[in-house]
Amino acid sequence: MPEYKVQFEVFEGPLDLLLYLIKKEEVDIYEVNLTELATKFIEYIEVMRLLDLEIAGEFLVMASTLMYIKSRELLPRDQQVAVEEEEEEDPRWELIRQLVEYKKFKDAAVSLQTREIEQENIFPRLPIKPELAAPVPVKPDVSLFDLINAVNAVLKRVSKRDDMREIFEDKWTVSEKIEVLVKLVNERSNLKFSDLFVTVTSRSEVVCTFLALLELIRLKQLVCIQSEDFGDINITKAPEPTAALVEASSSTTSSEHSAIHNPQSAIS
Amino acid sequence: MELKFILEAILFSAQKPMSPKELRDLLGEAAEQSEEAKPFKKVKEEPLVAALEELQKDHETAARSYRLSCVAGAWQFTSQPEFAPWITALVGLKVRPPRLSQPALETLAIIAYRQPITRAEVEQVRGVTIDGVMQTLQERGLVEQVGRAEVIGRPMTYGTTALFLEYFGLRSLEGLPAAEELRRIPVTKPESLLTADAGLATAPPEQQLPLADVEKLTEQTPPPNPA
Amino acid sequence: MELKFILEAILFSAQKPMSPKELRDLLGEAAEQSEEAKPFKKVKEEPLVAALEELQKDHETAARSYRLSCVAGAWQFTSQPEFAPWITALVGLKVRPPRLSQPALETLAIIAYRQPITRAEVEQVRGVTIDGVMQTLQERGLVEQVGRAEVIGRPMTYGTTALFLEYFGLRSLEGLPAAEELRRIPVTKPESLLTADAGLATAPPEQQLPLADVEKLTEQTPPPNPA
Repeated sequence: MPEYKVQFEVFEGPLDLLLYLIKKEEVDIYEVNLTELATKFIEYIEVMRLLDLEIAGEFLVMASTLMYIKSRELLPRDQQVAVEEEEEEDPRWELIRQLVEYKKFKDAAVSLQTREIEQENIFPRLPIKPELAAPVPVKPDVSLFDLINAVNAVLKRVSKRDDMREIFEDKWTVSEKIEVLVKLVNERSNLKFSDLFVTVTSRSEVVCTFLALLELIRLKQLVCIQSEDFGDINITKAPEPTAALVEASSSTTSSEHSAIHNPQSAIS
Repeated sequence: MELKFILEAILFSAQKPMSPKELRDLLGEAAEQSEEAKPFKKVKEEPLVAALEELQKDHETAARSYRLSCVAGAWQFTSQPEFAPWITALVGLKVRPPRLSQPALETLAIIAYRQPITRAEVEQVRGVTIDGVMQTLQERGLVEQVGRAEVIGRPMTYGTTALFLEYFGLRSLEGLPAAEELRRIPVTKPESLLTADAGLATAPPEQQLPLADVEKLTEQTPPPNPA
Repeated sequence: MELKFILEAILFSAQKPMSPKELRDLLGEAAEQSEEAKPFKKVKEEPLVAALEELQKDHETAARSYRLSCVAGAWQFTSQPEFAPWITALVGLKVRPPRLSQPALETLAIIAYRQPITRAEVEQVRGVTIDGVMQTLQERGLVEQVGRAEVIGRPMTYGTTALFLEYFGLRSLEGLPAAEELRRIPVTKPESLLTADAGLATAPPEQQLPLADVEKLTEQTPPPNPA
């Protein structure tokens, strides 16, 4: 029985076997000598039978068709014509048409198989699920780095004029500066970051002022808003004691660094 | 901003293939959420598909390690097959059902090009019965019943599914190789066949074959269903 | 086949950013699984990074809707920010893990600019205790212990992690906005802290802040441990 399986896999049916025989002869299907083809096909069937292989019904049907064609071919020419006129279709042409058609689908099956194998090696891009920074409606509240940059600028300015004074003991504390800032904001309701440093005299005062500012932001007393990149920072009283700033600060983090993060880079 | 780059950015980030309809819906949604997206609120299907096709050509020309493919009408970025060894090392082997057998592929090809087609018509082209194969193809979701033929007995007709296109990475049935030519060859009606030369018919083999091993035959290939 | 295209294919399909080391490991793994991948079995770090940089330039020149970026030493394809409106619509606005609080950010900034730094030194600059904040930062993987300071008690020193760079989209610490002065602000040794200006000390905030909502503050930053 194993041989049978092998046979059956090689030839998917009588048409397949016929195509194989034609291919072996290296002739075009249209030019094939059907009498010869019939002889070979029947020989093949006989071999299968001798080997006691199971022969699918379709092969036997084809064998009888081929024998019919062969017998017609063997008739004298005048009788042949008569037979042909009787019938609607020449069985030879019918067979050739069928072979040509089958051959085309067999080729199409091969190209499908090529695609099937190729598909095994094609991988769809499954992107890292993009994660977005919260949408930025107008301009974001000032980011930490903006503050650092800003204080840096002031520090630089101050350092030019207070090199000498720096050695003296600092007369300011952060808590004193906090009081000053709260007072200033209450008076003016809208304060510019640069305003804070107009009157400062030492670098340590700048540091205290800055730390005081950070502290007040942290306490949600103040909000810093920068309306344009590198523009001056406006300091205002926090609108609502708590909730507002939590929301506001959530959009400051890194909006200018990356609009789109991937989840792996985010923190959970 | 150019439409094709917007589409590219979307497809680049999408977690699944996107159809033109889904893309249009997305453009509309983005326009409602964002001022910048407004100009692309109402893009018609035609220019959208044209932009996608231009994008596909762009990437084809760039000849990089990936391409933009359209499978079953939906667009996505896919890797070029030659880089499979590395991507396999990265993500593991692609999970796919076993490859189709030769008979299954031939049957599938005939159905794909000639759909809707009855089982008898397929058998006529292949010259063998196809019961087992048809069952496999239906079980794997590559082929489905699509209707009934307007002939005696009103036999079922079959066609290929969207999964068929996906499985073979085809954009549409138009994308089949030599589609035009293979569709053109007419399939002779099975009933005309039965009245013609019996040798080519697809009637149950028992009725036709005066041969010894009919028993064995029926074990292997069950007689076609009367349906 | 060119190395850079292989790397491109890998990065294009990767589910996470890949470091040069990971890429080299992957090339080695692929070479063991596949004959085709053998020629790239042992690629040295240097040509690999050179290929990645060339790739990055390629994509920069191509000026498409995505780019190859290197963040915290790991490479990945990311979409260009101007397409955010559509990508937002695509993924739906996903809730990000909670943002860092202002105190956490400040602490993080101080650590970033001054690392390695002890907790007491951070507290000195910030003027408040940072226990809760430090824990959050460590839990979120932004800050880690990096060693011990050579002072009495040998306290732990802290520094930022690779994830910190990733979170802020920085390639390295050099990419931090220049804040030379912040780096230069003197930090007094922790010992002196307790005796120095109360304003900079780590005394309970109640003592420092004559503000209305001290209650709220104490909820946020618990008083420092006596240890």
